[in-house]
Parts: sequence; C-alpha cells; structure tokens
Amino acid sequence: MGFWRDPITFIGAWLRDLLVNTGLSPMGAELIGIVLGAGLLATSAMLLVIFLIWVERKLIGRIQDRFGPNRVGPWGIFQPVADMLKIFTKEYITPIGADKLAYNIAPVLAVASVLMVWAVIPFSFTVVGADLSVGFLFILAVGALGEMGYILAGWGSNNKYALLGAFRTIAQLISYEVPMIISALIPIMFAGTLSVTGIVLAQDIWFIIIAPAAALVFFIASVARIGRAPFDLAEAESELVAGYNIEYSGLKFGMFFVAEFLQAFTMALIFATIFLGGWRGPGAEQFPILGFLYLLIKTSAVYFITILFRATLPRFRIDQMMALNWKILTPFSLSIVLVMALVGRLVASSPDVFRVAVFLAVNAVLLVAVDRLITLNKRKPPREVGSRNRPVAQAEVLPAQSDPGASE
Amino acid sequence: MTGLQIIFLIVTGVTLFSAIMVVSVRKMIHAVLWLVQTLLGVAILFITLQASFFAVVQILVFIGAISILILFSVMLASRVIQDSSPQVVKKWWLPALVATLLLGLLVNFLALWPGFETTLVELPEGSDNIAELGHVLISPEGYIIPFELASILLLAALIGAIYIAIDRKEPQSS
Amino acid sequence: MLSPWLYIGVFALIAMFLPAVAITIAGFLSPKKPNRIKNSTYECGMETVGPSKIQFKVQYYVYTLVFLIFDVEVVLLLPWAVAYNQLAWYAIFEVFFFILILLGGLLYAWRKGALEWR
Amino acid sequence: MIPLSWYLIASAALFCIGLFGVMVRKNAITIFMSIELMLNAVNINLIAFWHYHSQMQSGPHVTGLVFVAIVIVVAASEVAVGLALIISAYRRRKTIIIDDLTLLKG
Repeated sequence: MGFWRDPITFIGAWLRDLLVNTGLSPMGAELIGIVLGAGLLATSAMLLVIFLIWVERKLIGRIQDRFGPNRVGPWGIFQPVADMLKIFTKEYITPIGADKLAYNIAPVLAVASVLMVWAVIPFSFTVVGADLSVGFLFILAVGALGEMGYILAGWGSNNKYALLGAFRTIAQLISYEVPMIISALIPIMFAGTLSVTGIVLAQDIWFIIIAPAAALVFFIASVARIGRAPFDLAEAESELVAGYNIEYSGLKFGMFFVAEFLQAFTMALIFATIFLGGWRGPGAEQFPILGFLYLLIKTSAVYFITILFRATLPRFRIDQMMALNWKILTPFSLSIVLVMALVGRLVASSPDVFRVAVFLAVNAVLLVAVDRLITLNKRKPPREVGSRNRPVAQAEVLPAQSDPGASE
Repeated sequence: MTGLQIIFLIVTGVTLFSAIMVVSVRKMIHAVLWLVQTLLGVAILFITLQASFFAVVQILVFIGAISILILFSVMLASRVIQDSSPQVVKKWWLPALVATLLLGLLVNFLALWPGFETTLVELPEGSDNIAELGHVLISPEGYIIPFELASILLLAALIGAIYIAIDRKEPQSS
Repeated sequence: MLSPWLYIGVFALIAMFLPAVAITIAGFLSPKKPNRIKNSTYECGMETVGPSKIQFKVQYYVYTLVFLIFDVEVVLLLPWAVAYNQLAWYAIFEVFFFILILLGGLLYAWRKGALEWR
Repeated sequence: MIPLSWYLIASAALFCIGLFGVMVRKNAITIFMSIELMLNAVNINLIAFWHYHSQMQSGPHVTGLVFVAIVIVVAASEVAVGLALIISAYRRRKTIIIDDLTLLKG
C-alpha cells in the first residue's frame, strides 16, 4: 500500500532498514543512500536526454511537415540510441596547440553544471535531492560554472572562431542572466524563502497567475540562456561556424550536445517549479507519486513551447538580441519588481480573489505599457551597407538575347 | 579527526595551493583558472561555516561575474600575454620573506587571543537567516546607510568604468 | 544541517564522473589515427592566418561590467526579497531608492551608448 | 567540529599569498587577482567570526554577514573600475606591466 503512494521514499526506507540490519551504522547507511540516490538521479537525467532528442526531432519534423526519425524501432524511437552508439565509436580529433586540460574538462563541466540543477528540484511532496535553504540561488550559481566550461572550450581549442563563439555565448548568457535573476525576485518575495521546496509550497496560487509579467520575462530569458533559436546567435549554423564547440569531435562534441538538450529540459523544469507550482496538484500531498506526474506534465508543456519557439521563430540579429535584453527586459523586470513590491504590500491582507484580480490588472497594465513604449520607440531600420545607389541590373541595359526567359 | 575536519584540510590545502599557483604561474589565463579554483575552495569553506547564502553568492558573484570579467580583460590585453618576459620582479624572495614573516606574526598575534582555540560547534538550523539579514540591511537601526551607500558605490563604479572603458577618442594605431 | 550540502557534494562528483566516464569509454572504442592535416585548426578548409588568441571587442567587456554591477545589486536585494512579507512600508521605499539609483546607472550606460552592439 | 584557529590560519595564509602576489607580480591584472585573494581571505575571517559570535550569543546575529555583503560590493566595484583603468591604460600605452606605466615619474 505504502509502495504505491510513494515508491521512492518506500524503497529508500526499506533499503536503509536492510543496510542497518546487516550491521552498518546509520551514518553509513545514510551515506550509501545519498550516493545511490544521487547516482540514480544523475543517471536518469542523462538517459532522459536520449528520449528528449527523439521527441525534439520528431516534433520539429512534424512542425516542418516532415516525418522526423522513423526508421529505427517504432516511430523511430531508437534512432537516438543508434546515433549514440555511432558517436561512441567516433575518433577524437584534438587540434594542434590545444590546451589539453582546458580542452578536455570543458565538456564535462558543461554537462555537470546542468545536471547539478537537478539536485535541488523537488520532484514530489517527499522526494527532493537536497532541500537547500538557498536552493534557488544555487540553481543560478551553477550556471556560472557552465559559463566557465564554455570559455574553457573556446580558449582551449586554439581556434579563433571557437574563441569568438565562446565570447558570444558568454556575452549572451551573462546578459540574459540579469533579467532572469531580477524577475525571479518576485517568486522569492511572495514565497519569502530561497528554498525551492519553500517556493513550491508557497504556491497555493501559481505564481504565473500572480505575476504573469515576471513569468514572461523569466521565460524569455531562460529560452535565451538555452542558446536555441531564436537566440542561437553563438552557433548560428547557417551564418557562422558552430561556435565554441567547433574543434570538438566524437563524444566530446556529443557532451555539449547533451548539455544543450538537458539545459532546454532543465529550464522548463525550473520554470514549472517556480512559476507553475512544481509538483502541486489535486491529491499530490496524499499520493506523492502524483506529484511526479503533475511535474512531468507541466514541464512537458513548457518544453513544448520552447520547441515551438525554436521551430517557428526566425533568428535575431546580435544587436537586436542585446537590445532586447538591456533596453527592454532589464528595465522592465526592474519596474516589475518595483510595482509588484508596492502593490503586493497594498493588498497584502486582502482576500485571495481580490489580490489575484489586482495583480492580474497591474500586470496587464505593465505589459500594455511596455508594449506601447516599444512600439513608440521602434528601432530605426538597420544601417544600409555600402552606398545607396548600388549598381542594379536593369532590364533595358541588358542585351535582350542574353536572357531569353525574361524577354516575354 | 572527524570527517568534516578531513574535508576542511583537503579543501584548504587545495585552496592554498591554487592561490600560490595564481600568484606564480606565467600564463595569465591559467592564473585565472587557478583563481576560479581558489574561489570555489573558499565557497566550500563558507559551507563548512554554515554560511550557505554567502557560499552560493561567492560562486554567483566571484566566479560567475568577477572572474569572467578578469578573463575578458586578460583576453582584451592578450597581445601582452604572449611575451615571455619575466612576470615577477627580480628580487622575488624579499616579498616572499615579508609575506612569511607577516603570516608568522599574524598567527602568533592571534594565538594570544583567548578565543583562538575555540571549537566551532554546529549552529542551530536557520542561523544563516537570510530574512533576518534583510531586516538588518533595511532597518534604520541596522545598516540602511551602508546599504544605500552600496547602491551609490555601484552606480559610481558603473558610470566610472563605462566612462573609462568606452574611449571615443581612441587613436586607431592598428 | 550539513547533510543537504553533503548530497550536493556527492551529486557534483557524480555529475562530473558520468560524462568523464562516457568520454573515456568512447576514447577506448574510437580509432586513433591523427595526422597533421586532420589536427590542424579547422576554418572551413582555409589556412589559419595570424595567432589564434585574437584581441577581442571592448563590447564584451562592457556587457560583463554592467552584468557584474547588476549581479551584485540583486545579491543585495535578495535578503530584502526574502524578508519582504514581514517588512514595513519604509523598507519598500528604501528599496525603491536603491533600484532607482541603479536604473539611473542603466540609463547612463544607455545614453553613453554602452549597450549598443558595435 | 573544526577549531576556529584553523580558519584563522587558513585565512591569514591566503591573505599573505595575496600580499605576496601584489608585491611580486609585474602584471597589473594578476595584481588584481591577488587583491581578490586578499578580499576573500577577509571574507573567510568575517564569516568565521560570525559563526563564533552566533555560537557565543544565542539568537540571530547577522552583523558579520552584513560586512561580508559590503565586502562583496566593494570587491565588485573595485574590479570594475580597476580593470577598466587597466584596459584604458593598455589602449593608450600598449602595456599592462606596472613598471612601464610610469606616467607620473619626474
């Protein structure tokens, strides 16, 4: 009975009893439990990527009116497995003059920094890796380690395009970190804690309902931090070389790939946790196993939207991307904090329905205002390259017989 | 010797070693990487002191921002780095002597203080009270003046640094 | 108290260990036939010109600078945000000033053209 | 748990290493890194004493943490302005070696 309500805790308790009964000290049993739990979580997150790659390719295929992978296994579901087996047997090409240590440690850092986020996410009422009192800040801080990984990759490859790509990536990541942290202040304000578990528990009303504007800013910033279209400036495949990972091959390249996919899903997970109520839903306290399901559904929904972004939006120019961040999102998120702090204090003791209505109205006003401001101060069209009267081929100048198709 | 003490010794050893590497390696990029490792070590020391908030802030600010800024300025000045001229002054042993003497002096001086040998015990849950920190930072009886001054200092730093870094009258020599 | 951090430490080790092991295993499985051309710097087939540690734009530096300042600002705001529910009115206004001062800084950077990508 | 003295000695050692770096290096950016080391040593000290005081007196006691926050602000401002100065000097004089930056020498 207990097993079906909350399998993870049940198995954990059972294992602990077993270990203590075999004569291990409680400390040792605890330690083994920690190692097993962490190993299980990290491994399943890594394995999830295989599935994510299939989902993403299939969905993008469908969006673009293609089949997507459809050869290996039913619906092509084993395609990433085949790809993985292949990439395992690919040669590592280490460029001449590479800084060996930096070059080799960079992919490991990139994956590890994303995986670390999973350690503090609560997956259900009872299951959380580590309930840190500063869990949310921890999520933001491990991103900094990932940035170090990208710089190491770009610098260690001894390739100027890799270095340029790394600079661009870092400039993008740190720029978008600013509105991301500032908009994340609002859930922290209303939850009154930095612990991720605390933020989830405080969401009797989802924070996306109380603060849609902050959620929007956070979402845009997190999409930008994944480095996917429309923000894939750093590795714009069709314009630049592939960015910081140009000199990587085999599974070292694959690790950056894994990091990117895992990052996309992890960002969706973070968004679902701090704005969509995490594992919360009807009956999730009594039956913690339902929490997994709710969290999975919410995360998948957010993840689906990021895939839609990727599949449908054209790429930004780099100056547009930076302008969006520094001239729109950053001042906007700061003003959201100011206004929400004021309004939140005004209606602090009101009934919930009234509070939510006021918050929604304020957020709507904010969004409309920023939209009007953007429209009024529309950017001037980009500076034209070269002189205005360029030599253009004109019909009357051309000899008539040289272009038979256009003569009629 | 408890487990925590062993962790402390390992972390401190790695941290101090990385700090020595920061001041002694020739390649500046490597110096920055050693600096990152030192800062991580300091963050772990903060964790053993139960200051979780500042441990994470250490990673966020010092590694995520300051060391990246240093790295960028190293790359900005990268032409100078390639030269193989000595990176340290000739009489390097004199500062080494001074630093060692200072260390001995400091430790001796601190050992005079009766609280020196105190064993730190585990604080009760929630001693690293962020909300309390917020209260103290804002309240007039607390540290509101330093708080607002910090904002002005940051503003001054921002304006000053941008004014200096963006050099419109840059002589185009290259 | 230390147990969540112990978990984080173990998790960090495992998170580094997994990709490292995968990369090492692939290293055993994969062929190793390096040659000079293959290992040369890849620039879409062109020969590399000049040193690869190029000098880079000041613009990246300026963005990092503004980021650093705002990062520290948010770090100072975080304790306030955590304590928000219990704070009095004056605390909110003090933070108003705090944020407005930094918005002034952002405005200066904007006017100075530091936020333009050039 | 760990004796307070260990932290103080570690912090003093880190400070002295930073001081050594400031005295011995010729390169302005590395000198900045050494200053960062010294500031971190100060932070270790402040947090160790915060812990010591919280265990000596019961009840919340966060003054030490406020100091740490201010040190972080100062470190950030110092790095921002200092590195901007170095970059400006580099652009005009094409060097970041401190001995060569002798504009004010008579």
